[in-house]
Amino acid sequence: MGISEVLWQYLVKWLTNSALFPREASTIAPYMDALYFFLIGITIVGLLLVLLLIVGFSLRYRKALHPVAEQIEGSTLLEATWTIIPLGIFLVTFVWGALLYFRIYTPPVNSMNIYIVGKQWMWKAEHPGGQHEINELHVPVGRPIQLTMISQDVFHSYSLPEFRVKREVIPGRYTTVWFQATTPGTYHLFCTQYCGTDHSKMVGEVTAMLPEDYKKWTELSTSGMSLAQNGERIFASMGCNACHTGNASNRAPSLAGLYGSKVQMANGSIQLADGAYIRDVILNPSQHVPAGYAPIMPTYKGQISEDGLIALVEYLKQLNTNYRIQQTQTTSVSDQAAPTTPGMVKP
Amino acid sequence: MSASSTTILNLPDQTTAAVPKRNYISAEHGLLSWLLTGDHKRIAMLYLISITFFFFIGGAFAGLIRLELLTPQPDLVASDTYNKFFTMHGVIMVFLFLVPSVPATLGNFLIPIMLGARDLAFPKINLLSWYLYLAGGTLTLAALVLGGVDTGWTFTTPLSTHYLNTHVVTTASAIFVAGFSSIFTGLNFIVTIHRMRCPGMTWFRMPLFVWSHYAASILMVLGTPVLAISLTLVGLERLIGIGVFDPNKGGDPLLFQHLFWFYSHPAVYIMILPGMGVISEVVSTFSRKRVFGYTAVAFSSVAIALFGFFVWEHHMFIMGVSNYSALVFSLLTMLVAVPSAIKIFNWAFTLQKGSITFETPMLYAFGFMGLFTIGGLTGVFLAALGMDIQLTETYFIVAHFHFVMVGGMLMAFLSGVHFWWPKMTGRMYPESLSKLAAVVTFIGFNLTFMPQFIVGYLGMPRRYHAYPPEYQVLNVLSTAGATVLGVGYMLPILYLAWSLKYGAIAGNNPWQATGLEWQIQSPPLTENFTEIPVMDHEAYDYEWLEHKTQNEVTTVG
Amino acid sequence: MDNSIATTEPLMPRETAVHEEHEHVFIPQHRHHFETEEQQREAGSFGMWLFLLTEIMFFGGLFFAYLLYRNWYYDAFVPASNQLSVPLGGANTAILITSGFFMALGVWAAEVRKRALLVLFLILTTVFGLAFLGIKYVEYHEKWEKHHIPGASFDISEFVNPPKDAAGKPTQHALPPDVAEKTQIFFFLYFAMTGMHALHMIIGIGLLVWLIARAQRGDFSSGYVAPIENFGLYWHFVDIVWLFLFPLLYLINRHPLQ
Amino acid sequence: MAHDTVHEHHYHDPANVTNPEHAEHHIVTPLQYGFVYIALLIGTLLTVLAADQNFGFMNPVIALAIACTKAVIVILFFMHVKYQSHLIKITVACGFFTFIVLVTMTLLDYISRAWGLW
Repeated sequence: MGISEVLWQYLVKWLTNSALFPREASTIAPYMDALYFFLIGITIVGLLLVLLLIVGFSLRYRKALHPVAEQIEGSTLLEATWTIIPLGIFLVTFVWGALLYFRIYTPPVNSMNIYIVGKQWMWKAEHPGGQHEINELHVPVGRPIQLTMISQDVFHSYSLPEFRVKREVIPGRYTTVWFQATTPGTYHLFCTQYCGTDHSKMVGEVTAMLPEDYKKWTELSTSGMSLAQNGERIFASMGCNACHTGNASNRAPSLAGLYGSKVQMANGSIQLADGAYIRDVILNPSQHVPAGYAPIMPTYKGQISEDGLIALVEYLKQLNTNYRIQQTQTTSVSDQAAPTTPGMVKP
Repeated sequence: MSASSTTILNLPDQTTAAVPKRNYISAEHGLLSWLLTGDHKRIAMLYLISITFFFFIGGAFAGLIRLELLTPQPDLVASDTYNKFFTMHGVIMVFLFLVPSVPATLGNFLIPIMLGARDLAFPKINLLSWYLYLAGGTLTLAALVLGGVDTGWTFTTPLSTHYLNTHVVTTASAIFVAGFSSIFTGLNFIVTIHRMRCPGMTWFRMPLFVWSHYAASILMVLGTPVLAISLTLVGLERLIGIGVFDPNKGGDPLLFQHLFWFYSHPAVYIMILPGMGVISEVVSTFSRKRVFGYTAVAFSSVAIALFGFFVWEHHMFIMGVSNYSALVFSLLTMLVAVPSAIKIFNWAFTLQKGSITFETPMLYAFGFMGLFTIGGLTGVFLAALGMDIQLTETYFIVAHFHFVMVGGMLMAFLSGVHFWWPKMTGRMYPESLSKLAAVVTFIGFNLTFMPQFIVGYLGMPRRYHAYPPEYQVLNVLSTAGATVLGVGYMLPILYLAWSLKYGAIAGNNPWQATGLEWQIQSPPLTENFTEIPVMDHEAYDYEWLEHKTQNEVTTVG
Repeated sequence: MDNSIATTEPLMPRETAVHEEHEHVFIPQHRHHFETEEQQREAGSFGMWLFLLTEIMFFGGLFFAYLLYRNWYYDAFVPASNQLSVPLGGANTAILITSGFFMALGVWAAEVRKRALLVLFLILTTVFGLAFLGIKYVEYHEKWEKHHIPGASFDISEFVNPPKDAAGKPTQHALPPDVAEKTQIFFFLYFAMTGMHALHMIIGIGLLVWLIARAQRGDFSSGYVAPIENFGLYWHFVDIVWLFLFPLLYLINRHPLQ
Repeated sequence: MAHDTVHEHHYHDPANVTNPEHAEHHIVTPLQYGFVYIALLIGTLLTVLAADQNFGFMNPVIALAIACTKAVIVILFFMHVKYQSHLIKITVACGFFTFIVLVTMTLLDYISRAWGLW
């Protein structure tokens, strides 16, 4: 067709640069785009209908052609039509949107969990395998990835436009979202909730890689200590093992196999021991006193950072036996008393 | 009926006509007569001047934002300054321009006359409302001059309470005070509409302008105090440092979001409903026809007001609210979209079998109908839960609410100002120049905000000082549009000021309209009517007007 | 935030034509833009009620915050609520009801145009209002001494190890420190709600003093009672807010140990 | 109270739009105020006594019920809403309805937050 090479390059660059919608890089993207095009279709149809009516009536009944106006009271039939039809369309949109919403915000069970900690003006990603990233995220293609996110200060919002997912990152509570990348490549990561001075610098890169590349990357960039191991270190240094020894004392319950179980509370309610429960027990222990125990656990608020809490959650997630705790128990109990947290008021 | 086939403008003979000697402007002289007036028409003029002043300050900030976004790099101003720009743009435009503009100017001026009353129920409280508005405006300017505030107009906690040391408390008290101005305006309207209609003026003989202001006033009175308490709590939390919204001390930041949006969504209906009232009047007058389905349009205003209180959580869909409440609020948001659709179609069908002419107010009304349709339908995008995940907090939202607020509300405000300018000042605005301004505004608007829909879906976040280079093409288009829009908004100020002195004499009923306000002299007397009229005809009764002008011609002749 | 009621220039009260059967009273302050005095009075009380709607929604936000945090931190709210003295609170409620009673009698006195009685009742309303504020000051002062005012100086030691009563039995459950911190939220809500209520009382008493002055001059003894009636609505509203505040703040759980 | 209910509702001229309901300006006698006053004091006493008994979760319900009845009494008699036009009655109802909407719709979120987690 005789278009010169240079012109062709420019056209391609111009086309890709001013695309009308982001690349579809996750399994949910086509469904989101389908709803988007459906709604754009409705908007165009609605707009054309209204423009047709207005322009048509204006030209047909302009003063020159139709000098005397005929008064029309109105017609309940017409009123009914443009109440029922929009309502019908909007309800279809509602159902379709709700299905998509529930699909995005309920992660599948087998998804690989990555923790995201948002703090004023940067993103920290904590992989269970011990990889720590700043303003970056490396994920394998073809596997559902669940992001468990929390903020250390203000509201942020983890937005991946190419994956069509976005979730607010709130201080004080875990929020989750999941996606499954389909095509390898690097994509945008934005913070879309205004969070202060450098809100626009809180951006990053998400790199979707083929599984084997991802495995190679994990080996290269590991910090040598997985989150669970880091959790165990914090568990010991904070003196948790002084009470949670696992043998039948009524000072503190055994934590082996706690994650995922249902815990009977002192006030009779039953709570699911998931990540949020464990985090809240560490920060506000006396609000989650299990049945048969006294509220003697001190609060660790302000002493363990969000990353530390994530490490502890990961540690408890894989803690099935108290064997290692009792092992370290015999060596450390002899020479050092349970460290008292500063600021703790003597009961 | 004037013979010309392109306009219904019917001006008196300019050689002999003059602005009537006795009118509300010439009734008293001196600054105090204006600053201590109880006359609703004078207060409307005071509001018009102060609102225009704040509109241009807010507009200046919009211009600065668009200038910064010309380039992907953050190179015009520092990040803090940019954050203060968009916060001030938001606060001034929302609380000091959009909420009061049509109700406080056109509403104040016209509702008593349209109802056949001499004045609003509480003239002194009406004046107090203007002074509270001024106090709110001065406090906002004080916050601006002292160093600005950079929380965004939404004051998201815990950012606004613990992580910023700019003038949050000053701005919060400014909005608290301006909120009371809005409450008192709403209160005045409700009491006047209920208690001061002239004999014969039943609810269904009132103009639709009054209906829409009635609905907006309900929202003002019942919604604004919740904003007042949420800003008070933010102020208390900053001053005493207690933890109502602070997660570290056990507070819940989402509680602020609930209280804030409980007002701020009805606020957008406070902004748009009066605009819809203006459009009903303009479309009916320039197509010489009664509004199609009068009762449907009237009840849809009230339906919007009622449903407006049930939908606020669609601003918080991704903020971790429970899935089940998200479902309920998404469904209710779909329901609140239906009355707007009803109104648009009723206006469109008012044109049918009419005798349509295309003066400036009608051009703005057409602009409103087109742009509000787009704005309204893009709102349905955001009400759909799944779609909201991709679209919230991006430029798609910015485009949506600018389409509804600037494309809808501001077009309606300009349409109303041009439509009632002869009644308010006794002078006609220059027709051709104002038509040009309307077209320039329409083009500038579309050029500014259409690209933002696209860049929004591409993922560009809101309130970003710098953005990835691939969005530059669309942002440059948007900034170009903003300059055209700026010109479009500058023109009316010029020729309307010019018309005060040199405009053609308008006479009582230049548009040959049917409203009570068009049957008295323009500018009206201070007491509006020499004796209280008796309403004996339907709202937009052109046969009655025909009959009335017949008698006048015969009796004089 | 002064809710100035439609104030009018006090004209000298002219002789009023009183018909026995249908009381068509010519009110001196009949504003020109109303058709009849009847219309003016109804517009006035309707406008006042609309203003009270904004007050309902204003306090509504606070009541919802109270409802939320009471459910979240009930254990901390119980001992914190027991810090408040019920006798003082109960006395305050009775005082405020009495003040409302005298205000209602004042409205009656204005309607039957007995100037002396009206002035007396307004003064009694003010006195009981001031008594209420006095007791409030005593309670606030006691919180000041115990360091229970929220903010930097808030001290939770009294909740962590509550004082023993004479028989050595603890009067309250001892709260672990992290739950004890949540008592600060109770005290914030207590000071926010009762403080906002006290602010409305102070505004009310300010208006009362002004109304007494005008009543003394006889403005309200010739049939024009709108300011008194509207102020009565405002005062009873403030009374209703306290009727809800007292049980919700003072009586959360008077028998914690059972 | 009973003697003047006879001409409570006399004919309103519908055409008189200026004030269609022309409410008869009803004066509440001090005697009635006395009864209301005593009722309120009894209510306060009742709520204090009820608080000292342990009704479990019913305590707050009783406290609110008593407070609501006292509030209704004050609104009807002290604030004369019982004798005023329908418009005022509807306005009062609107105010409390909007407050109920604020509370219930927001609680809808807080209550159902933990639903999906079991």
